[in-house]
Amino acid sequence: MNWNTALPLMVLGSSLLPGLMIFFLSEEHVVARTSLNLASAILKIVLIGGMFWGMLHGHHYESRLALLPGLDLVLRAGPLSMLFVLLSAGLWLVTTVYAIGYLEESPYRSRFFGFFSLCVTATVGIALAGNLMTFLVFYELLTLCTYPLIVHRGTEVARKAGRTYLIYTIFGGALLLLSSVWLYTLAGTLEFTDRGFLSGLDTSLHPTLILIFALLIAGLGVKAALFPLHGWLPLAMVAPAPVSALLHAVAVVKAGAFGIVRVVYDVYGIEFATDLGLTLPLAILASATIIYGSLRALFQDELKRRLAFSTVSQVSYIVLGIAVAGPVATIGGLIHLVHQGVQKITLFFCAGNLAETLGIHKISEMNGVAWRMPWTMAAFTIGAFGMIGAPPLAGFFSKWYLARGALDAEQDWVILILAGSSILNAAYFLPILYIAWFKKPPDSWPAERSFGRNETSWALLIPTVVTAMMTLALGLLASAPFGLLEWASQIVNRGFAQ
Amino acid sequence: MSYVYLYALLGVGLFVLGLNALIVHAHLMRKILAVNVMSTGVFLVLVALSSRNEGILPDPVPHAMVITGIVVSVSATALALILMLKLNRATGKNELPDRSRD
Amino acid sequence: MDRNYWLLPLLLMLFVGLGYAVLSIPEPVEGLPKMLVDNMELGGVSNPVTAVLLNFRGYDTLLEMGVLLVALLGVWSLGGMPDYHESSPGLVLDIMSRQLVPVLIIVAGYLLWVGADAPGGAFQAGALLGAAGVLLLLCGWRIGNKCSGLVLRILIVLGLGMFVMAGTGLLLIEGEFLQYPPPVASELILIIEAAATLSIGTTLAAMFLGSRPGEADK
Amino acid sequence: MNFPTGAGTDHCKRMKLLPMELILGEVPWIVVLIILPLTGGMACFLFPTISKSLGLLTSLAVISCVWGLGWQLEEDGAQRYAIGGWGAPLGIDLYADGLSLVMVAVAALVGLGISVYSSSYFRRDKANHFWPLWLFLCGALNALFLSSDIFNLYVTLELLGLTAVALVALADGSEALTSAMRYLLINLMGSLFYLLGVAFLYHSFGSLDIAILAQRVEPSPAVWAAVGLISAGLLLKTALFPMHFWLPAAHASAPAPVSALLSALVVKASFYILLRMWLEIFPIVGISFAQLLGLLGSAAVLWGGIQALRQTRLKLLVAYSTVSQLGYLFLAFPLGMSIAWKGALYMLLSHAVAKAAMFMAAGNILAAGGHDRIADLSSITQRLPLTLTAFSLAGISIMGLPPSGGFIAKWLLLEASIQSGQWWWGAILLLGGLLAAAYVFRVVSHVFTQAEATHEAREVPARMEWTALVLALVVIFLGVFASWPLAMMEIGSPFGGGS
Repeated sequence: MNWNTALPLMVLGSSLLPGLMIFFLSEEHVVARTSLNLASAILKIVLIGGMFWGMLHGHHYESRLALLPGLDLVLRAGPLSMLFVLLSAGLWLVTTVYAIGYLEESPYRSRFFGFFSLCVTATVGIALAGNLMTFLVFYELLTLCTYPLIVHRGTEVARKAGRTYLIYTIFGGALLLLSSVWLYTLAGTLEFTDRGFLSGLDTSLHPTLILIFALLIAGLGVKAALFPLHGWLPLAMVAPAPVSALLHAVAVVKAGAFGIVRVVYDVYGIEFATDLGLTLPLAILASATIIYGSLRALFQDELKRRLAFSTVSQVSYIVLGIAVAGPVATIGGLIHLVHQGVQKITLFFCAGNLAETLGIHKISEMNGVAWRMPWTMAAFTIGAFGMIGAPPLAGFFSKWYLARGALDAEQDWVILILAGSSILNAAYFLPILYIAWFKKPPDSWPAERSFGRNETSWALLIPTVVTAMMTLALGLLASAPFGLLEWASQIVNRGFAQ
Repeated sequence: MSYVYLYALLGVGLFVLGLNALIVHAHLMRKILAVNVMSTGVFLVLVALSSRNEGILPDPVPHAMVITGIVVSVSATALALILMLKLNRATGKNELPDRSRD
Repeated sequence: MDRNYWLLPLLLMLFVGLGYAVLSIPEPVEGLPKMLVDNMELGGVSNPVTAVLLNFRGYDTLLEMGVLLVALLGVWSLGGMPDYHESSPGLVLDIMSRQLVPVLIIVAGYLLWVGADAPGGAFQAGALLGAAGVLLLLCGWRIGNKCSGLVLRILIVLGLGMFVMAGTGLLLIEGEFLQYPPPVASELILIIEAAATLSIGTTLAAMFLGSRPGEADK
Repeated sequence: MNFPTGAGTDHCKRMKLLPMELILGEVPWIVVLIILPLTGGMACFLFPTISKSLGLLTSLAVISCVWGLGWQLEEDGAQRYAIGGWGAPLGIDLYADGLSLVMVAVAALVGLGISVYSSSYFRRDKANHFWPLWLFLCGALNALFLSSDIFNLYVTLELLGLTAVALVALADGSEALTSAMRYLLINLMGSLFYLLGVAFLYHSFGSLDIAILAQRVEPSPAVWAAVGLISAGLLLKTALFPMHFWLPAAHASAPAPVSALLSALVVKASFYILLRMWLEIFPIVGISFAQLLGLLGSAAVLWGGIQALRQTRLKLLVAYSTVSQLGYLFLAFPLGMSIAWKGALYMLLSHAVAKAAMFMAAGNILAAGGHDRIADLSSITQRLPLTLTAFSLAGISIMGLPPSGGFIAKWLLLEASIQSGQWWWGAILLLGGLLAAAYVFRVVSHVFTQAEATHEAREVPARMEWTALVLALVVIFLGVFASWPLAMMEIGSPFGGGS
């Protein structure tokens, strides 16, 4: 048990054990709980940093536990997994800070933060999973520990949303289980490997493989909110804002998208998938979701619902990037995995701030709010422009690479999708900005809470601003050494034959 | 040797008759008796077949099995009878309520 | 009842099938009986049935003493039964029982003894003892409170207890559970049988009583 | 004094071992496992005042004996022990391989949990009756799992059945008496079917020993009749659909620890015999019967699940979930390959532990709130976080979600069903999982309501809450450290070679 085998486990444990401890803390132990939360979040980042450093110096991190004959639980650190791990760990820290501020004085906080930590544990597990079975284990675990967060408020609406969420995800999990076992019986292994492990199989099996691919996408598409499996996502809006942020930016939808990347790259292999003619349908599905999500978003007056449908559409950029099946497009998809996370979490933080501070839930109530909460709305503006894809913000690079990749892969129709969706993004974000900045504020807000000189409490404001800054930075430093682009291209090169 | 098989058949008959009574009759006393008839049938089969070939001694193992079985059924019957009495005291009926669920 | 419509033909079919199966059973393979005969002199008793019950398949009998005990436990756990026959027995019953009980006990003893080499044995003897007990209970005789406690319980577990003790002892001495050394086999068997007889008798009587003595009509 | 050696061990090897291992190796744990609980039961009967401590002590001792037996089996492989030194066919043999070991182990594990739970569940007067019966039931279970003689199995079945009935009747109220009565009749009927089958087998092949029968048996009308009778009797006791009608009432109306042991262990015993017979004697009966069993199993999975969904009382819901979960076990028969058997056995193992935890949790809720109406759970659940955690964790395994024993079992069965090209059994597995999720979350969702306690709750002993939780955690561990139990099953390869 040396560092190379221990570190992945420690990364997992750094949120698992605190999470379990938190359950046993009583409500009034605020200090203990808060410090435990922050300490573990920071510790996780430190550990991951160490792991990253080690990888750059050629270390190979892997933990194994024999589970079934021929099947192990595997945690392995690779470029792709590091991308997702860093994202979740980083955003977890800010979200924790935000949640601490958001949930002040509300009941059942120990339960909330306990499941919150378990949730991140599951996400990290998904990121580090070294084979499909391990992925499945953590994928289901994620389902189980997000449910309590969604129903946390305990209202009838919340429980209904939770029920819907379960129906969708448990069903998806069943499909995933079925397809994993099926693949295992065919291939005799489930280890994720660059360029997949299925291409060697006999051609007579190809129809079966196509069917299994469909099952896998269906199973993963539930969490990735692919049309028409997105139904649970807007309902899940009833959850507290930090949870929505987590669901949308970090954990659930990303788990689905990441899973699709894994399947296409490390199970089937992008080339083999293309040979089977699987990528085009996937691309079409993704495009449909992009357009559909944006269209639905247009007509939502409730801010969080609009953001939710925007998520439905934005997450599919990742899938689209993969499905276009060119190296450049894939880079676009991968960096969007990060960009969408950072931008969308910013937007949800802002929505949370508005709700907590002024009791604003609807866009129609946002007249001139920017002058009451300048920092928040500034952050919101940055996030929104990022989503629209305005240079030099992060979102721009995603779309840029997607577009170029599409051209390289001679799939020009994708350009139309991108253009169309960008217009729609603008169409549902710009009005908000206009209302917020240029309309005259009302005399009183729905439910205002005063925070002295500040527009709102620090715990809410700082994470918002930080993530907004990250959006800027990701855009400006995109092509810096060790920047996201270089990293992504490194991942991609492993997937394509030179 | 044929008469041996006749006894065995008789045993089977008792078994089936007991089964019939067990299913058809509602009164617990009858059910308990029915079970006893069934067991008698089984014992009869066991003992009868144990002496299929004349001459050499009948196989004692089934006899031992039957004695064991008798003790078992005596114990079971005792328990069943007490249960019936308790049930009668609790519900005033000597029958099992018709199973409502399923 | 309408269920008979499907029940009767079903049962008939069952009868026919089982009957056919019985008739189809072939001549016995000359396996076990022969082996028994060969081992009889090691068995310690000359009555094959007793030999099988107490020696070759003694383990069955051990568990079956357990069954008897458990049944009584069950009966007792159901709590008190009303004391039937409070009315004093008629003259006939009273006298008859006085005459009969000693005879029953003696016959029980005889059956126990003769069981070694002729039909008879612990169960028949125990049944007689039980009958004697039932007779006494019917005449309104009750166990004195001082022996209704531990003494009674000891009497009841005696059969199983003796069996287990003998088995364990033999395991330590002889090396195999319940392995009687041939020279003393008959004695051991007799002891165990005697204990079993007592237990069976007491248990049957106690079952008839229906409730733990002293706990009745609570 | 010289201890006997387990079958197939050679002294020269033993001499080299340390005394500790010498004892481990030389003591015939296989016998101790049977007589120890019986002795404990008698002791509890004789000295009711100390029965509680006696019971706990015995359960602990049994666990360590199982460990000893496991050690022996790992050393020397499967073990055959001739009682009285006669040996089959004349005498009775005990036999232990991976299959029996797993069964004995789960019985001991769950048994310990039940003992701990009961030690604070029963009032004094009930306890006096409970402990001896419970220990005899332990003895009966071990005797059953370790016997290799079909008539001896009959006796153990009866011992088991009568104790179980008596334990059900321990609960007050006519409902308990009724279901106990029905349970008793069903038990007797089942045993008699079994016994008649035994008679046929014995008179056809002149032996009662499973191994010898396995060699001699050949198709004949008598054997067919025997197979039919024995299976019918055992299926009735295992409550396979449609013969499950007696189970929910019996399991739901019994006292909580008794419900736990009935669902966890007792129904499994008759299934074990069936499995044994199937693997050793019945291979001749062919595929059609296996398909029938699989069909009934599927029906049980679906029907039990739907019924569980429709229940209004928690204990009945859990009981019907047992009906459903028992169905899974029978999906292995049509698949009939090594991993399928292992999957079924793993399902049995994890269901035993999970269901014990669930019934204990239900018992706690009942004890705290005085009722177990699912609709009104919210007010109670708020006050029993540990219990509800236990219920949820156990539920994960019942649903077959990772990480849990149920997931491993489901994976293996699914693998088998796809490998053998009989995918429809796999479909049943998944459907059953969805149903299970539906009824488990029906209960769990009550934790997340903000309803505050309406009426005062009675205090639930911490020991009862923790026992349920610990058992539930065991199920989770079964999902993470699966390789060890799976290796344990391999001993003596009861399921034949590879798949």
